[in-house]
Amino acid sequence: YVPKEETKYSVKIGNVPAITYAPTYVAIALFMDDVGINATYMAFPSGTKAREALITGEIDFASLSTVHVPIARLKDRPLKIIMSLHSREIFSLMVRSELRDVVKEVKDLKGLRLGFSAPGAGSWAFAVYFLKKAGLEPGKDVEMVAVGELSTMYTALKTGKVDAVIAWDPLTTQLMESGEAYALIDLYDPKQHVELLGEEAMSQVLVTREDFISNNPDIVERVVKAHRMALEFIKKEDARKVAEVLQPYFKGMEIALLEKVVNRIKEAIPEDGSLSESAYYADLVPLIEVGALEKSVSFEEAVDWRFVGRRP
Amino acid sequence: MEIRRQEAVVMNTECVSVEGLSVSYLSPTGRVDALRNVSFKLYDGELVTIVGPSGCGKTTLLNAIAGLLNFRKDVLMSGKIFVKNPKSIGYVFQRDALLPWRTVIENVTLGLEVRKFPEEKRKKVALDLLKMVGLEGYENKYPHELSAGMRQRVALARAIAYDPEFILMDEPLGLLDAQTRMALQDEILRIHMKTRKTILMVTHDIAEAIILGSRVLVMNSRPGSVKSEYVVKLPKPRSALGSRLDPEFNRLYRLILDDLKEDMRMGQLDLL
Amino acid sequence: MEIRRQEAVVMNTECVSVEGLSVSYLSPTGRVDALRNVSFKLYDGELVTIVGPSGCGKTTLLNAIAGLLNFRKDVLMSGKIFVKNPKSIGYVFQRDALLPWRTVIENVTLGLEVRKFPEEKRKKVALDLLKMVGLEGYENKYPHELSAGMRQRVALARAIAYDPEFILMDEPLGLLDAQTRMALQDEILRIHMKTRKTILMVTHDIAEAIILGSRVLVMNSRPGSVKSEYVVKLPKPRSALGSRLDPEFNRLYRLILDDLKEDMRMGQLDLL
Amino acid sequence: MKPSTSNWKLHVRRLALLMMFLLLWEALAGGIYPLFSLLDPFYSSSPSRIGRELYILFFQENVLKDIFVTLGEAFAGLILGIVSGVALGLLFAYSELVSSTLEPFMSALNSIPRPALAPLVIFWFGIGIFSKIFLAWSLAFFVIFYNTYLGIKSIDPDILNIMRVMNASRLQIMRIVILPSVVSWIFAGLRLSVSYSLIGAIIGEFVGATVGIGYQLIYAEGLLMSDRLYALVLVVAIMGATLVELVKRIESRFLRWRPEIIL
Amino acid sequence: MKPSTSNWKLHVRRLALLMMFLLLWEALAGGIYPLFSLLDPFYSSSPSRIGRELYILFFQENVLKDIFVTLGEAFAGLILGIVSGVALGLLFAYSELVSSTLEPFMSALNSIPRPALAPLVIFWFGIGIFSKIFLAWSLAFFVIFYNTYLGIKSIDPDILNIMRVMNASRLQIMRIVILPSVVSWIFAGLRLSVSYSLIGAIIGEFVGATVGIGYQLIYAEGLLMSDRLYALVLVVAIMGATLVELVKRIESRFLRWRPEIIL
Ligand SMILES: Nc1ncnc2c1ncn2[C@@H]1O[C@H](COP(=O)(O)OP(=O)(O)OP(=O)(O)O)[C@@H](O)[C@H]1O
Ligand SMILES: Nc1ncnc2c1ncn2[C@@H]1O[C@H](COP(=O)(O)OP(=O)(O)OP(=O)(O)O)[C@@H](O)[C@H]1O
Ligand SMILES: [Mg+2]
Ligand SMILES: [Mg+2]
Repeated sequence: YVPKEETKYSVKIGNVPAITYAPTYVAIALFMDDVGINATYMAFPSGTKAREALITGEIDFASLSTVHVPIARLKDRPLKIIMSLHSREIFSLMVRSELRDVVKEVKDLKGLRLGFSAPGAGSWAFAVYFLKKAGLEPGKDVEMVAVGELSTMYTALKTGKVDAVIAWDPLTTQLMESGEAYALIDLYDPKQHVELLGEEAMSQVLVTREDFISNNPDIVERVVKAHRMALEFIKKEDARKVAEVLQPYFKGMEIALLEKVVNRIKEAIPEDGSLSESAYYADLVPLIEVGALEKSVSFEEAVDWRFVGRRP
Repeated sequence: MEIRRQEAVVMNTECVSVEGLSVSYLSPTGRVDALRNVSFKLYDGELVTIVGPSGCGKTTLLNAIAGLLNFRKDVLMSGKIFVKNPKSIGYVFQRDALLPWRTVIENVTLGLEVRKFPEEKRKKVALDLLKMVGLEGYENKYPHELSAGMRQRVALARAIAYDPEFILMDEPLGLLDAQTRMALQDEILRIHMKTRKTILMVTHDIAEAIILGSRVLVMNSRPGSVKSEYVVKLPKPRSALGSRLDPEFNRLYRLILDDLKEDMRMGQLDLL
Repeated sequence: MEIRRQEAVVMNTECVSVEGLSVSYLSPTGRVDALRNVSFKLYDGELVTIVGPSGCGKTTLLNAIAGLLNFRKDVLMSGKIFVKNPKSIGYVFQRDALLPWRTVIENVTLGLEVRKFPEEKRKKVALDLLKMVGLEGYENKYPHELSAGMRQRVALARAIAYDPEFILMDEPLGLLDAQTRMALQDEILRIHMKTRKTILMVTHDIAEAIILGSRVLVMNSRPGSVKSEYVVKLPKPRSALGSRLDPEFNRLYRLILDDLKEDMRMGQLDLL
Repeated sequence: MKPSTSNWKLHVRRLALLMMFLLLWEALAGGIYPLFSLLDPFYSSSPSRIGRELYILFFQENVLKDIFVTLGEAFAGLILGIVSGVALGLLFAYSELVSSTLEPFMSALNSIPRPALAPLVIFWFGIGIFSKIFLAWSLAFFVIFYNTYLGIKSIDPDILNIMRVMNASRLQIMRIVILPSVVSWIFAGLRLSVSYSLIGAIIGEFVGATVGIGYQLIYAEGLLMSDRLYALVLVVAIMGATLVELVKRIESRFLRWRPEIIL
Repeated sequence: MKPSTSNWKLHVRRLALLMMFLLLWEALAGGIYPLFSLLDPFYSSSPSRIGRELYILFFQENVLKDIFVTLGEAFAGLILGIVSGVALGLLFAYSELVSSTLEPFMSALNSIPRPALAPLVIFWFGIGIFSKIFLAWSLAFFVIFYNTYLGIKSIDPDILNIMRVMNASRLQIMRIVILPSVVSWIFAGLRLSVSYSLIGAIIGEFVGATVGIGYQLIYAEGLLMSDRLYALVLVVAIMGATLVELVKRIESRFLRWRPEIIL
């Protein structure tokens, strides 16, 4: 353990409640104090709102999907990725169990309805990407429905209002556990990940503003440190223990389910949060390909690797 | 009470009978006994008038007979009220109660509309009546464009229009000038002669009460009750101007005025 | 016109003067000429009464003098109106216009409140006036709990309460029974004698007009104008009952009634 | 009632005001003299940027389709809201038993934040047009309901009495007295309901939509297109204002009998 | 005004209705006889599940703090809404020039879907308490504004006239006549505004929050906890109903002078 820091700083960290942000939760729960940070946590109903709050300076850090940073940079909002929190893309293409015999691969979705959260969000970009890869024209061959966040997504799938969804955890795990849906694409499966995106992705990242970095490099340093300790903790400890740490943030969720999800994502927790150029572009390509981004934003521009180091 | 119901015997059926009627208003500001133990009868075809001091319960009595007090929660009522044909009542309210969003003619035809008369029939009746009350040419005005007296005349026309068997009138001519008033008194007499409707009319004008009524009921106040009854034996046909010259008119006028004055002396207004 | 302004010469200052006043209402349903070329004067301390057929423009005239027509967009006015002290006017409206959410006493004290009198003073004045109009004990009732005549008396008390120099009255006693009415006529006479206020009063009761007024203005209708003026030479102090016995009263009564009747014959109501 | 010149003046006044506002905005955003710019045009946009976006929306992307879809949903919700609001308002006014018992439940229902209802709405109504109509209705209904109900309580009792004396049936009383009396209250409610039904439809489009202004709005928000966001908000605002003006036209027909008040 | 027995009966009636509804719900969700279950408890939840969740919320998680925070925001927005709504309503009623010119702009503003404003609200007000108060205000304001404005138009002109004759100042006319006359309209508006200010505060919390019912809702939704979602919605509904009942208590004091109408 690192000795407790003398001076304390107060920062605000926000995200959309999701287990893929486990490193942030663990960092807040266990390590922020040690590095001398007084962290206030803020919840947002969608990544776009968290991103807006970060841009306007209402919060100092956000754990976000990578997609938000290049989108913001193209609009001259200088956000910077300072650390990777997840080395797999989180999305899965889940199909209703009733269609198990009909839909065996992505191109069988032709004529059906696919739900995603909202246009402009990561799930939308990947929905389009998956379809295009399979030679389908989104909107034409497959009806694209914006169904909002997880609970509406779940309802829409279960009631048959959509036939498939681009889901993320805990929905993915829950659907698989209950057998209500099966995964047509599951990026937690290393094989599929390699096939679609390559070895590694950089799907969830810790983000702050450029001006915040230049004004408070010390604070950024400390927050990153706490996150790295959290990564280590999650990697090292068993899922049960991690789940127990997370539980206060996921009140009302069964510890067993939490444990399962932790187990599932553990694989994707990066060693040290270092920033890989190839992983970054792996995530960017689909976004550009589907037109969510007008043009590419270079690794150098989107990322500040001074705190965790860079890899090719 | 003076000579009682002499003409009454020649008439046959009771049209209205009120027996031991008491009415109290309950309100957050206290209870008010408006009527106590009021009893009287009206026979078919009679025109009876009521006079009494302000606030003695005349309007309350008319409302009770019209059945309107049943729609209130804050009223205590006891006693019996019989009305021969409660579905065929006309009522000229003291405050005109015209429907402000309806034109004059639409107000007058209200009762006919309720009784589902055809459009042209309604219009014809209404125009005749508006002419009678001197409001020709005003049929398409809205009530707020009329003077108070004009509104009152519209209300009178409205109550007669659908030809009810029994008409209650609460000071129907109170806001009219002497001249218009006499003209309409004659009109009421004419209608009554012709159709033999039963009419119960409240008025503050003792002369009007005598000229129109076959009987005059005098009420006293706090709580209100019928104090005396005067049978008016003026020759028929009567008229607003002519009947005034009859010595009987003068005799009754004095009697009723004294009767009212007596009440006043014991009552709330002791200024004379 | 009969003998003109004889008493008037002994009075000094003009309190109100109306010259060539014409008023028309413009409404979507058409234009109505309510007054045409009305001229008259009121001198300080006079009590003048107005009679005229229903709808001839009496209320319009009073509203014009009170300055209320200026607040309407649909009125065309021409001519001159002078009021000596327009800030000290009292007005008894024809429809009582009580504030329904205020109790009786709060209604009576309204003018005093506007003039920022202290609370106790207001209360004292109001209670005295309520006693005068026979409504002792009703001070905490709401207007909807009163009979029509009682409301009218509250409105009368309200208009007097703040001691205005000049009082307009639009049939202030129209809804009262003969007895209460006479009592209040005497009361008005008494107040007028004592305070020498200037009063302009509209009434439908010719007797009332004569007994109270030092002059009686008679209006005719369509469009309304002052047709004649009668100076009343009854001895003072007058009283509601006593003055009726004077032969002068009878003479004037006949004259004015005929005057009105004439208008009627040419006017809208041709039933007599 | 008023001559057309005054109407003409009115429009000029409105336009002048709008122009002034737009000019000021443009100036503050640096669109007129770039050095003088107090507002960051990213967040505050500027009339010229919004104008360009509107051009794109209308001439390149056919936003009209979205407008009509949203209008249709809002209109359906509004009509249902009026009908059910008036009906339930009447029921509440007629039956003391119903109203006293159910009143707290009504206010409870109206307090539910509609966006939080989204998962349930999808469950009940799917993601088609019905969920949008439902949300539009759920916002339009309560205003009409309360205004009808409370409007009835302020009817002149004497006018009810005259109908009773004439032996009018309940239905006749309703048609002849109650409905005309509450018309002014209903129209007061409509000014709000019209806007609310639009909002409801758009909130509905935030979940489960493929088309409509709401869909366009989340799209613009997701891709951080603030000019477009402003442009779309403007489109909605103009839609609302236009509809309310329409309602006022209709109202003035109904309330012609009422004397004008000048303060 | 009514004897307490009838009040007692009323509460029994309400409770009985509520119980019946809850029992039916529980039964349909299979909570009473598991084989007879028509509703999937995931999206329809059930009273017993909600009850358990409420227990957790109140006794293990101190949701009271969230309730008070949200209430505080809503209340602040409501008060501001009342004050500004009445003030602007008066201004509109007094000045024909202002009202005729600005009316369409008011309805345009009111038609803006508040949730879509989120990005702009963050920019203008941050995500502290002010953004919540602003949204609560933005919903509460318009109802009060329109009701005040239209209420004034239905004042009895004779009552205004009597004040003028008495030479009352504008301020006195406002205090003595106009405000009391529009009280019934304002209260009609309050029944809606109270609910809307709650909704506004919660939508404000959706913009980003650290505490409050909206914060709890975001969580429940993000983590797919439908029972908790229901429980929270219920909490909001009860808050709304309680506040509206409170408003009605106050209203009955103000409107004591008004005769009751029976249809
Ligand atoms: N709604 C009410 N609530 C309480 N008291 C009432 C109500 N209506 C009338 N009263 C009281 O009942 C009594 C009789 O009133 P009513 O209106 O019947 O008198 P009235 O004889 O018609 O008087 P007027 O000649 O002045 O019209 C009065 O004392 C009045 O105060
Ligand atoms: N607001 C209005 N709009 C249009 N016309 C009106 C309006 N008010 C009054 N009038 C018309 O003006 C004329 C005079 O009305 P006014 O009320 O002055 O009569 P009045 O002499 O007071 O009658 P009454 O004795 O019946 O009270 C009437 O013909 C009436 O129809
Ligand atoms: Mg009466
Ligand atoms: Mg008049």
